[in-house]
Amino acid sequence: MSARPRAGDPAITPELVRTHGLKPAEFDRIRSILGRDPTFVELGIFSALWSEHCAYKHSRPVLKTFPTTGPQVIQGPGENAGVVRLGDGWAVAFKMESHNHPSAVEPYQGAATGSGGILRDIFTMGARPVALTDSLRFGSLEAAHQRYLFGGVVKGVGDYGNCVGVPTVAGDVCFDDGYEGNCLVNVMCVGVLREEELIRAKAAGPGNPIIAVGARTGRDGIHGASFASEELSAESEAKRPQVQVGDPFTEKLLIELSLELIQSGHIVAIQDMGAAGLTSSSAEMAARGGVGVEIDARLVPVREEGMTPYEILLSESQERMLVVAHKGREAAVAAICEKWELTSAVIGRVTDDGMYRVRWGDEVVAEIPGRSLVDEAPVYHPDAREGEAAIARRARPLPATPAQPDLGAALEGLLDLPTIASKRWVYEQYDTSVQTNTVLGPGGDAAVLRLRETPLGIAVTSGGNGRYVWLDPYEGGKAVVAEAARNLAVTGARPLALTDCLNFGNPEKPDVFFQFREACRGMSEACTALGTPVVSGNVSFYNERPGASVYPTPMIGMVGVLGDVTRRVPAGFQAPGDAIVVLGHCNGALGGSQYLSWMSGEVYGAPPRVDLAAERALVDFLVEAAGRGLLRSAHDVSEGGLAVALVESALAGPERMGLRADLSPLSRRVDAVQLFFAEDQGRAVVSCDPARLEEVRHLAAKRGVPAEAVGAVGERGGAVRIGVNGWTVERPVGRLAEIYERAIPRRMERAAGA
Amino acid sequence: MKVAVVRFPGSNCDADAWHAAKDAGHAVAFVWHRSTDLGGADVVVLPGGFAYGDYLRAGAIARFSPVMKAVEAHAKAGRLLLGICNGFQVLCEAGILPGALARNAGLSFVCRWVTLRVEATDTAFTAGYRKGQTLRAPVAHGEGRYVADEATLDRLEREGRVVFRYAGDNPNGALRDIAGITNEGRNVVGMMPHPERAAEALLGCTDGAALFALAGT
Amino acid sequence: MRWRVRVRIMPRQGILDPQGQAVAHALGSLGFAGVAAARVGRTVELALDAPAEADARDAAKRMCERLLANPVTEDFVVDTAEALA
Amino acid sequence: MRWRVRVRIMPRQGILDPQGQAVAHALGSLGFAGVAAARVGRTVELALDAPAEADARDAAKRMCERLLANPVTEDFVVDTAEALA
Ligand SMILES: Nc1ncnc2c1ncn2[C@@H]1O[C@H](COP(=O)(O)OP(=O)(O)O)[C@@H](O)[C@H]1O
Ligand SMILES: [Mg+2]
Repeated sequence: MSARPRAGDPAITPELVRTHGLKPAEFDRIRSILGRDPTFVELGIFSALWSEHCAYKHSRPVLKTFPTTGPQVIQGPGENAGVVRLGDGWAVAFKMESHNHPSAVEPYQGAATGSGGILRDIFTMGARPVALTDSLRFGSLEAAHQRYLFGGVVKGVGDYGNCVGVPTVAGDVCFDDGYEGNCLVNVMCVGVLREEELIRAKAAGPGNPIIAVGARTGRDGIHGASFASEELSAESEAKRPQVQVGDPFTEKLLIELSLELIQSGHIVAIQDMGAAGLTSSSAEMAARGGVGVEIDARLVPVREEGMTPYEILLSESQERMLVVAHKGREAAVAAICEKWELTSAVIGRVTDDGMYRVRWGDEVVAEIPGRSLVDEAPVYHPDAREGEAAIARRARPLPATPAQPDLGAALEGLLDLPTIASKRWVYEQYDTSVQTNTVLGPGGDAAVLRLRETPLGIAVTSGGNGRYVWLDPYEGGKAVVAEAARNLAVTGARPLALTDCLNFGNPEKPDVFFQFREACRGMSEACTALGTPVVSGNVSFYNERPGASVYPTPMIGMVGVLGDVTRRVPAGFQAPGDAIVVLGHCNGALGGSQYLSWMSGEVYGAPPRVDLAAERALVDFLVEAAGRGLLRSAHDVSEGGLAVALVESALAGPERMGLRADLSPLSRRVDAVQLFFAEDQGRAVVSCDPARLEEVRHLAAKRGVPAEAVGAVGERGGAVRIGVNGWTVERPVGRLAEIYERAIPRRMERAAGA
Repeated sequence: MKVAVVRFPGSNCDADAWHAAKDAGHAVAFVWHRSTDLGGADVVVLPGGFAYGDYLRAGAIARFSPVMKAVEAHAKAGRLLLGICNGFQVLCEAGILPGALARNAGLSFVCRWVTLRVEATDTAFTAGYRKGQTLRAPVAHGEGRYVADEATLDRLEREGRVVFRYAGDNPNGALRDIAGITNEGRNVVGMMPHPERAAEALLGCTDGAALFALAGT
Repeated sequence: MRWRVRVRIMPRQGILDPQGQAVAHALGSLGFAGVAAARVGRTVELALDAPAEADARDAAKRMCERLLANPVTEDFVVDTAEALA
Repeated sequence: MRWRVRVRIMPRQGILDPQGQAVAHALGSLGFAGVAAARVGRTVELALDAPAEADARDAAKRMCERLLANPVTEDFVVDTAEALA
């Protein structure tokens, strides 16, 4: 029996194929797989599973080049999340995901459902979510619409995570014209599990029941996966009703339900119905297990009357899970669902014929060889060519630095940039301490959570500098990985592995694909050098509007481990009189820096080069120094350069302390502006008890890390005094705090408008 | 003592309260909201979270959970009852404590450390503190602005039933800086801040631990 | 018979309505002149089975008293009741 | 002339309304029979200065489009406009 069109189905015309985002050649391939024309339902299924979002058609060959293995890796890419060993039988599952397009259209729900989706990816592995992070990119806050997007996204991330009781502990936010028109919303979730409780989303056992659990299916988000696989346009604005609404309360119940189901031993596999809903979850589970499935769409609990099988299969209603149970355990599964007050229904079975079959009662509405949906998706090798403009941008010489620089005005100007300024306005809307594991919350470089009943700490960070990648994809790719590792290491954590979210423009444009390929090459090299394989990730293409693509932005979420969480190192100065030490080389890199764009209003030049061996040495030094209890504080040097890092160290402490520092000894080769604001990689500002300064120096020398004592922490509420080559900037710490803390709230107090 | 931590669908600080009570040396058990029996607990804790998603109003739906009859009886019998954050909201909605918790004046969810002044030490939960002592604890809520009519507020003050006040930074616009109150019998305390998150040195502060020690019993 | 009953629940006079204030302020800064004040409340729309309109209204009133409105902070009115198909 | 204009903003048909679902469910378990469905929306009550009722209504409509309602997830109606003292 083969699938037949249903009465009322539209005819399969070239136009219908086109609106399903399928190319003519792809349609031919579908016909040859089926040996006939697809039905409307089948067309919808192929459209979803062969979309960029599900099939990685343009990115797969490049992603294969990432290092993905290591002794710490339990599960690499290919599952709902990557899993890495922590020690003592404990492991972490983590993954990051983008929700850019939905957030650009509806910031609150777009961001909220992004959080919901990534949480489900984690607890379906059998891990309890313990932390969320969010990395966000918007255009300038001077525009009312950007304030609307930023405000809505932050509220969406917050409301969802707060309600489910998972702390949002880290993240980053940049505001740059390079993201006007297409904001980026990337959310990472981290979960904890016992190694033996890991469960993979692999259907098995012909005859085993397939059960839909959680929210009922409505008409929301039909074709969201293909929506995420095209450029935003007036047409896609008109597709707005596709945006889904999240229900974090149901999600919270789903977390508890899923973990209980996994522990009960009644189930074989579990997966969330995310992008492309029931279709992709069932097809992917079947493909992983090498089995067939048969689903009766009429048995799926629905929210609205009159839904067609097409709609039911492609709906992206949130907070739904698909479970494969052991035969005969249906009632036991139903009882657990009932305890958590969630709907469940047996909707199909695992089969042994390898077919992906959908029924509507007695009718067969789709019948497709299962493997073809997942494994035979088209793969493209697009042209890659760097754009002339990009080459010129990078080669453009930087202006000579002024002979009489006003370093104080520049410092205040940089602290007032929303990209650099305090993100307190953001993270105070997030519950950062629920679950009582947060040892270091937001405000430093990475968050640290304790792992209860063990001595271990888990460090998490996320972010990525899209400017550097825009200017030089290869160096920029290295830099995002290096910065993530550094952000972990300053807390004392050993970096373990990473997840990524690769946000790029239209891959069919050669210059965009060049950015993608080169950024991935840089990332891969950095991963290898730093020993941090890629264990999960996500690609988001088509981040553009007609005429412009966003900055190519590979976002990194990285996880590290502290053997002894009590040794964690905070970012802020702790005690007056402590010695301040600058680690790393000062080469004076101002290309693509915040200083340069603050001064000139433009982004150009060659970004800082990353010396991976030096990064590795710095990471090793920081981890060892923390483990030996040598450091009172540590903060890496990133956007804004050394002067900003020093001020941030002063502001991040329990009480704001002044400081005295002279940067002149750091380098004779670079000038005052460069010493203050260059964004050379591989650097950190640390403080220590003066009595241990020699030990710090000694260890740094052993590791080959340049270490220069530049001054001392000052009094509480005192002055920040930074000198260089005879110039001195001096400001009360309270004044700098005011600028740094008020930069974002001051702008957000102006009206936002859709 | 025997402590029962009630779990509503949507509670999310239940485990945190459990640990804080456990660390204080008590025998702690969870009670599911459908239960009508508190298992002979001496102390009942309604923990933080978003019971029933806080849909409609925080605590509005949860107060009708089956377990709440037993909780009311427990309170009426003069036994100890603590509502933290969402638990405080449930207690007000249920009329076990007067007043209501309205949307924060700043309209946003707010999570940060605040300073509290202990105003009443004649409850079992605050007997371990000195009157006027200041404590630090995090708040994490979107609807924490304590409101009541003037007569009720005056009465609370007169009877010494304001247990905690925000000192300096009032994060939600609560009237008269009220962060926590008690009932007439002083056996029920409701508070918006989270003492269970401030009960361990590793987490930065131990000021909240004394609340779970129940020195006054 | 099925009725659509609409109840309106507004912040009580004298209770601070920060949402209303924020709306009034935002409207002003978006350039809408003449907004003297704004208040934000809730509307609950119920599909109710009841023999007659009076019963439907009465039921809605009891629902407000019991659950939908908090008397400490809110006032309610049963706004409309209309027969549904 | 000052007007009181009331706008009602409700979740769009077909869009998930978890709050409405929770309310309907809660009313049912409180023993209110006959609640077939509930939806929860917002009411914004504006005190507006405008020359005539039509202007007041028109202004309210533009405010909804601009700020008060979210066109992606909500529908609005300008419900009543009445002259204030
Ligand atoms: N979106 C966000 N969510 C949560 N925390 C954030 C967010 N943005 C920034 N933060 C926190 O603010 C602090 C400073 O951020 P940032 O300046 O980006 O740090 P870094 O340069 O070290 O990555 C970090 O602790 C970060 O976790
Ligand atoms: Mg950093």
